[in-house]
Amino acid sequence: MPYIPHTEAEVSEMLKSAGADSMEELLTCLPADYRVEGSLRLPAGMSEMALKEEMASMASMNCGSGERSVFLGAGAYAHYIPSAVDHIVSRSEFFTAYTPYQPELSQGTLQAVFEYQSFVCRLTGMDVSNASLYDGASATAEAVLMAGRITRRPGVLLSRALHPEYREVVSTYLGSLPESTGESIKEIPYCPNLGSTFVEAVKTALTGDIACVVLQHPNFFGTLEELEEVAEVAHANGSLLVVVVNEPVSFGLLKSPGEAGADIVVGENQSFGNALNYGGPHLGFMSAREKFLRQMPGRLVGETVDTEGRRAFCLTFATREQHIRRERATSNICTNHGLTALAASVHLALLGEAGLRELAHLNLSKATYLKERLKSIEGVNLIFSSPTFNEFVLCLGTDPEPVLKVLLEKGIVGGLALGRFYPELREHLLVTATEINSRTEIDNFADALGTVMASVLGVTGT
Amino acid sequence: MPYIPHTEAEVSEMLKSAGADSMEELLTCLPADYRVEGSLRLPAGMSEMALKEEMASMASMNCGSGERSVFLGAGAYAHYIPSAVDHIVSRSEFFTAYTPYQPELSQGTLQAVFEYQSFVCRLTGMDVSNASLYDGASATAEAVLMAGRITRRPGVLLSRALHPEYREVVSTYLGSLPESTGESIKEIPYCPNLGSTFVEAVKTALTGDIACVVLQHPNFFGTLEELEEVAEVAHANGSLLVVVVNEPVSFGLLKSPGEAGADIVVGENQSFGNALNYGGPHLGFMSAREKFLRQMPGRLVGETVDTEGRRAFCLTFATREQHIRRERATSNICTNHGLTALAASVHLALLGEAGLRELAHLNLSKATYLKERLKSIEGVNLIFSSPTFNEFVLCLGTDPEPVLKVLLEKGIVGGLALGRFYPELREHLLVTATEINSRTEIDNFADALGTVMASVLGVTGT
Amino acid sequence: MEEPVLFERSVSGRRGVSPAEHDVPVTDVSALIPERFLRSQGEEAETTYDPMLPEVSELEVVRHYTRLSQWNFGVDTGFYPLGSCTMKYNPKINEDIARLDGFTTIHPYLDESLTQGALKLMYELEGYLAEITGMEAITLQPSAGAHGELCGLLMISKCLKARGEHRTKVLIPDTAHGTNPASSHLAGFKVVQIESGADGCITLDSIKEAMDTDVAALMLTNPNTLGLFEHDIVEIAEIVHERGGFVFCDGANMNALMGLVRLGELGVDVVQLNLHKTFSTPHGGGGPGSGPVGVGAELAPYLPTPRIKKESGIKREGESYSFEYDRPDSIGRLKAFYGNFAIMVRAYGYIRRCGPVGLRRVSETAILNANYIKQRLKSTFDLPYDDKPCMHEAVFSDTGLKETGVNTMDVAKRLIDYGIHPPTVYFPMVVGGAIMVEPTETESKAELDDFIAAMEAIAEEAKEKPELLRNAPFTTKVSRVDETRAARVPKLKWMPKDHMTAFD
Amino acid sequence: MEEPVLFERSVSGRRGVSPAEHDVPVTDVSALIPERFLRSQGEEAETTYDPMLPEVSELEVVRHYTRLSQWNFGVDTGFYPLGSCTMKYNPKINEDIARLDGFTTIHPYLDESLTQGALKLMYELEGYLAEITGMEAITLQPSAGAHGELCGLLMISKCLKARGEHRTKVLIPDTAHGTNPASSHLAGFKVVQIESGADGCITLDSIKEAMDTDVAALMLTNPNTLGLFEHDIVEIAEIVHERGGFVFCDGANMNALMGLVRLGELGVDVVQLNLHKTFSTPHGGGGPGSGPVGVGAELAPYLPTPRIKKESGIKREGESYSFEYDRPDSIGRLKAFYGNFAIMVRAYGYIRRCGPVGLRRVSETAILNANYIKQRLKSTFDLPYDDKPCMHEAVFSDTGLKETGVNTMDVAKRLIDYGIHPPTVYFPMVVGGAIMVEPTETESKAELDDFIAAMEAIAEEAKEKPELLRNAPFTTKVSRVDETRAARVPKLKWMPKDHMTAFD
Ligand SMILES: Cc1ncc(COP(=O)(O)O)c(C=O)c1O
Ligand SMILES: Cc1ncc(COP(=O)(O)O)c(C=O)c1O
Repeated sequence: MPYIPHTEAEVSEMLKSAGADSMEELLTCLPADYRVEGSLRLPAGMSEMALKEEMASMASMNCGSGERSVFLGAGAYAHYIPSAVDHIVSRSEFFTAYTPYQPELSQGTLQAVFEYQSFVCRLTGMDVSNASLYDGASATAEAVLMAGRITRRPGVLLSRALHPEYREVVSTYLGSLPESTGESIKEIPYCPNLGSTFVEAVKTALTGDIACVVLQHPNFFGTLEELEEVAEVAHANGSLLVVVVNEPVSFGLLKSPGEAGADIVVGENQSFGNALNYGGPHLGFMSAREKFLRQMPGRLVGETVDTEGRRAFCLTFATREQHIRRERATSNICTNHGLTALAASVHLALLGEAGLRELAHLNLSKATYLKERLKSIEGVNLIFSSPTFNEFVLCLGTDPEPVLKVLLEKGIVGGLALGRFYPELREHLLVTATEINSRTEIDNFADALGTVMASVLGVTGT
Repeated sequence: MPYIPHTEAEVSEMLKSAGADSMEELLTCLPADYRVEGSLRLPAGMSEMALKEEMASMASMNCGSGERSVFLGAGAYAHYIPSAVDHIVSRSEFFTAYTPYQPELSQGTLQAVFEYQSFVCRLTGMDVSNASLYDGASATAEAVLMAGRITRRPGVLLSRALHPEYREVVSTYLGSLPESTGESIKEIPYCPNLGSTFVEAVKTALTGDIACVVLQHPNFFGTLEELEEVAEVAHANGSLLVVVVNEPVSFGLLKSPGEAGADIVVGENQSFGNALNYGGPHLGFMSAREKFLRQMPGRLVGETVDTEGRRAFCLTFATREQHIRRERATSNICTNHGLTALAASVHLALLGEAGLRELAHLNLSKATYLKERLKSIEGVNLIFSSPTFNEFVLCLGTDPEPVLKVLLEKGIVGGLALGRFYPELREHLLVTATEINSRTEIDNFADALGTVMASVLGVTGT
Repeated sequence: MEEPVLFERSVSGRRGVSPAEHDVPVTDVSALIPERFLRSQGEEAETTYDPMLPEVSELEVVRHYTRLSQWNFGVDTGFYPLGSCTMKYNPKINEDIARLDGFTTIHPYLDESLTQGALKLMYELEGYLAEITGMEAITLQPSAGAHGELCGLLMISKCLKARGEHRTKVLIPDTAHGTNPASSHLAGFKVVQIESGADGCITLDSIKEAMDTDVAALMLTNPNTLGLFEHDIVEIAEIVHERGGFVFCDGANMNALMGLVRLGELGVDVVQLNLHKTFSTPHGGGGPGSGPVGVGAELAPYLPTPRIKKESGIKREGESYSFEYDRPDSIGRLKAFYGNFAIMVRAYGYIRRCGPVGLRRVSETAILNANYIKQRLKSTFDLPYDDKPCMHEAVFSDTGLKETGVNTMDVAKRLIDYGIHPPTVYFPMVVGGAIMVEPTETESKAELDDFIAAMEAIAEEAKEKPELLRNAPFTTKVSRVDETRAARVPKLKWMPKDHMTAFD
Repeated sequence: MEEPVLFERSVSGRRGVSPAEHDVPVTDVSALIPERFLRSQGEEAETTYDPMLPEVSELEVVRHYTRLSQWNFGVDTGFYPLGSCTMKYNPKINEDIARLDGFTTIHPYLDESLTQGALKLMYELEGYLAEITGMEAITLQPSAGAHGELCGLLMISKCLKARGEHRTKVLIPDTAHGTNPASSHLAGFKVVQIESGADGCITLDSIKEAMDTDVAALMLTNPNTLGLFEHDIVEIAEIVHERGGFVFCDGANMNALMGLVRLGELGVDVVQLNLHKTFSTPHGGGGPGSGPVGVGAELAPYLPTPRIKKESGIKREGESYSFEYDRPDSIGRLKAFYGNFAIMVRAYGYIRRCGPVGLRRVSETAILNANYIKQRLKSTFDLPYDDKPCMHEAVFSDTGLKETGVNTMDVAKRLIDYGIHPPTVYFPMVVGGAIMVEPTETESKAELDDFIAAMEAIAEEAKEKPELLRNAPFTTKVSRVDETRAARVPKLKWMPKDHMTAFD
């Protein structure tokens, strides 16, 4: 039996020590009438070799990014992961319990988390960061709840340019709250010319019951937001600015949200060291201004000393957490995303300051080149004029689905059709380029789209 | 610059400490007239990401065994490697210098080698094993040299059923010896009916100047050898029996060479834990009777104690080795195959006694099923009648090359055409099956061969 | 070896790995992005963030984390009987299959035709978990156990709304894990604590008493955190159902039940599973996990979107799998995309490898190992609940050690010196100085015997050299750490010495 | 943590991993194979071999080797300035590329049409190495440096035979690595030792004197094992050539020369390279390595078979690669199949990643690091040869420590307590109590400074607390081991207690 060490002789001996004549005797507390009859209806067990073959064949039913040119982003980004990342993260000493309960045996994890917190603070321009949350969407929901606890106000303004699935998650989290804060989520439109959140609309919506304004930056359309302007009006209203970042490579170029006036910065650090993995596990992060520390959800590691005065690390401010505070905790989160945070740390450490800047610049260059190539195609238009980072929106003037299908036949995944999330953008594509998209791939994409569009226009033309 | 940590500022500072004004000043001992002008003519360096792509594309120009059904063995065997093997061998603590000079910092490597030596002794039925040699072929050459040192006789009898490339290596090693032992290599024919070495011919050739008889078991044709009979006649003549095993999975079923009377057992342990890797690195092993210890080449680890009496391990009997004994050493080997030996140990540890027996049985069953299926094909004949383990020889009655070509088009690598090594077997194939060949693969092979043979016979028939 | 915080190794201008080549024209950033958006560069930036990220070489990064790893204790290092955590062996093969390119590189928004393998895997995994738990339907979306709890509670809430009922309370036993009340609160419920009975289980009477029309659900853990099977669960469930409530089972302890009983058949309406415990995936220093939720028929319409659908396609040969988004009654989404897929791959592999016979053997052996320890140690350590065999874990207390002056914490710290990770301590709170031992099925008798011997030796030491225990551990990189100071003088990130504020 | 020999963990009947399923009929072994061939089964076998292999669980195997690994010191653990070993950082990416399925699963006897990628890689690697060394042709076949030495010497021998000459001696400097004389002997030559000159290099005069018509070759190492470049190499080679001999350069120290000088241009006729040193592949506790050999035009016909050939195919588009077996003058084969391919993949990746500029920088930095240490430590430790800058390594001696009573071994052992792997000691033998420090280019200044500080501290300790050095190390799993006893009471394999003979 895989993974079970006992021989039959040992089982008998142990049963005897356990005071039982048979295994069944140990199971008497299970209700006799409800015991599973026979075996579970599951496929029979298999050898490791058979399993590996089975899984390889299942994996081959998917198309990895190696096989096609993929221009998808929208909250999950394919970046090159340096080899050292997985080698380090695979060291089994890092495979521990979900909580480093015993700091003496967990200094490695604890110091790594402390460093991760430091990285996040540096990137976001914030004072404190927690050890991780599940993902960018739930981190956004936690930030909204946190803002509510801080301001004791029920209302939330969500930018419509915030990732649509993040908006969904926020409303799921708020949906059942007895104060029915759920009902006071208000969506702020984006400016159809700029592609960024409509600042005037924020101003109008900022009433006395608004806990926070939530902006994504770069937003779901890849567009940069006017964080400073929004921070100012929010603060003037006693509301907080929550900034969501789900393409953190942008931190290498962009002014940090902290410098721009954000109060809480949350988002997704998957871009650092973590593969797409069909959507998870990714890496939610949260950082905030110092004064909000005690309202922060999730775990925190702090530096301290041991009995002999040596530097040591441990969990701290645990009184915010569920295992101490139970229903009065700042969140129910317990297991977080420790290993993916470790991967992010290693990637960031390998990049260093200059590396991150270069990587961000490279992403900008790739996306800019792609943008230039695509926008010169007849029938293809950029609709938003604000600056973008590594993704942007195209209007094709036609339903993108058949276009995507033709591209797919040529091995190109040409972006995300936005109609799925924005009925008003049903002729639009969100297109992303990162360092993994080679110039050749980009050129092929542009050529292929040119051909498709020509035939579409031809058809429409006649 | 990859892998070089210094910044420019550090380089200047260090140059200053090193008493030089420029890098060039440190290079003055190089002959000025012979300095490389400009750069080496090599492709420009590349990022890790670009390298990975480049290598993946190169690897994809090969056909891995996942993509075809491969029925090749002949000294290199595709076995399933349990996942834990590579996880353990990848632990970078095992990536050390070529010699564990400092036992205090190398107890892990040293104990692992000690255990490996123990495994080899158990499998081969011998008293002592060294830490590893390069591969089965060079191990065979070392065994022949060792037998010469022990017996002080110049002659060697090599079975013609010994792997042809092993025979080549033995003669390369012996070729330049001043005593011209090279000229006294004598080849013993195999019995064309049995497929095993012709024992009568051994008897005849056993003259007073013969140091050793070398048999492979199972031999190159997959056939079992009459070790006991040969041991008896060899010993009666004061010669040693060297047994070569290059499919060590057979140890799970077969009587150990030691029990059968061998004096030195060498060969290849690649089957345990090591991939085919296009032929290397594999894993040469050598074990022998206790009394030959001091003539053994290669490194040995022994158990001892530290200053406080605790169990410890260290290199021992180093006075046989080149770094102490220089030209009087038992061999020139220094760097051996430590990591591949570690992989073999881990695989053997995972298998355990019963696992190895089962694996051997499974290989026998697979090859037997294949044999049954193939031999029932019209025109295909087994020519050797002695028992085989996991490979065997087929006679097709025609040049196998075109047959193999047709099979290849169907994704089947149908074995090794023996004409390459044995002109007398130019219509013959060596066919191997291990646990990685599924019944379906075997059936497909048999069906395909049946079809090809039918058309061959059809053509020949008309 | 001391290993500084990585920033302290930084040398300005040093490079670790460089990003890929710039094979497209190098853009002029300031021409594309107005300055107000840009991170300041050069000197100014350096003084503010000195540096933003540490600048170290690849070798230094590798050494840094290699050393950090050496200060950690994982399951591969030694026995890890951390109660309620199911620290079993994480098969290496699972790491390999989870790293197959066809799984790691797929983008969640790829056309479904390009991800049939992933969808099939998820669909089948749902089926397996449904079979194991006896539930009607499973969602794989939640990211961890607590996330699953929230998911289940939101479904109950939504279902009650649909029924037109306004129930505000959730009953939770005093032995429950902290996430249970925290999740209940997050889902908008008030928590009512239920006291365990004398034998460590919930009593029928306490439920009868507490169960009124305000109660939305009873949330229990089975086996509970004392390692005991809630023997009255069937009757309890009947009462809760009769009075219009739901039974939520925290399934974190499923390692004891696979192939033995199905929760759904015992009357459970919702259960969350911790794939990262029972189904054996590593969760380093805090995850990632995966917390699927199983529900009975009444709650199924409320499952989060999307769902996975299987169709016997007409165009495509055989089956085809797709996401179903149109679920009008759903509570919505709990995370972006579709769940922690890489964890599901491991759990799927584990289930396929073990098969039904293996899974049952897993649970039986987990129970055997716990009972073995329980019986062998109960003459040395106090065992507050001992009426029946335990399930996957046994909870001891430190009351027997009172007169020696040492407590559970001291015993735990001393165990470290014996090369063993301490059990969970001081939880559940109903046991004074609890020592909660969950050996799991992957530990050999020899390993258990070593643990028992260590515990016995420590009990001796407690009498003879109590200061040894109070000062333990002695074999670790640091001795006991000053947790009070960490909270009093918070240093939550690294700062260069001259930038330190009182806060840093 | 103590970790017994694996046999001592064995429990009869336990299973680690099981082999694959028997999907074909289970054969009756005894019907297929007569009993005389079969290993005895059951009881009898158990008493002889009790058991043949240890029977442990997968988790136990993993823990066992994880613990063993913790008693080892690798480059990822810390500074490893083991002279003559070039213990540089092994890039992780090389491990990944060497594990690509398309490389690991290919059988050496596959039709060449199925291995074009592998053949191309080998062909190109030969070209790169030829360019780096300035040699005419390269073989990748030898398995390690010593194997390469043998290969080169056999070629010389064969070439001489072809010339009709009978030369029996090889000249080898006293600083040479032990493999040089051992390989010469194996190739049938007698060894004549050449003494180094006062500056640590071979003198022209000594060669003039020794070089007679009996000498087949001069075998030198350049840079030599004192870390010095043989400055007279060009003139020396001229003399050797004039008198009909060959110049063999042991290229194990190529890390100092890449992109700076080409050995071929200096007059070297044969050189072996250690891919596992210069080209950065891990070689745990003894390999595997790879020892390509480069030769000039005269020796090229004697290269081992097979060779790799590139053709601009007619049928196939572009180039095609194949093996060439028909080489009538070849010395033959040195190993089965084609060399240690997986090591070549790593070396190839390393060369491609670094490129020409990078490789030159590698050598420059290796030299800089060695000179930095040399200059900074020479006031503390005796430096016997100090006329010129050193190359990749610097050799100190312990003569300055004489009066303290401690020796090189004590210094080495004490370094361990500072978290540093000791340098190579007592080699080369021309230096009394040699301490041979090769830092390599991948070490940062900070790491070098730590080493220097440790060496200085130890020199202080030698004066003040010599017993500290004599009893060091204190931080390792074991203290100094009794090597004498290991040879006196040989235990070379594990045996059950009651089976032990005096020998075990
Ligand atoms: C009994 C019990 N319930 C719930 C949880 C919460 O699960 P998670 O940590 O995955 O959120 C845990 C453990 O963490 C647990 O032990
Ligand atoms: C100078 C020198 N020559 C030759 C060798 C032999 O190489 P290998 O150990 O690869 O056989 C070594 C090291 O081992 C060496 O340092």
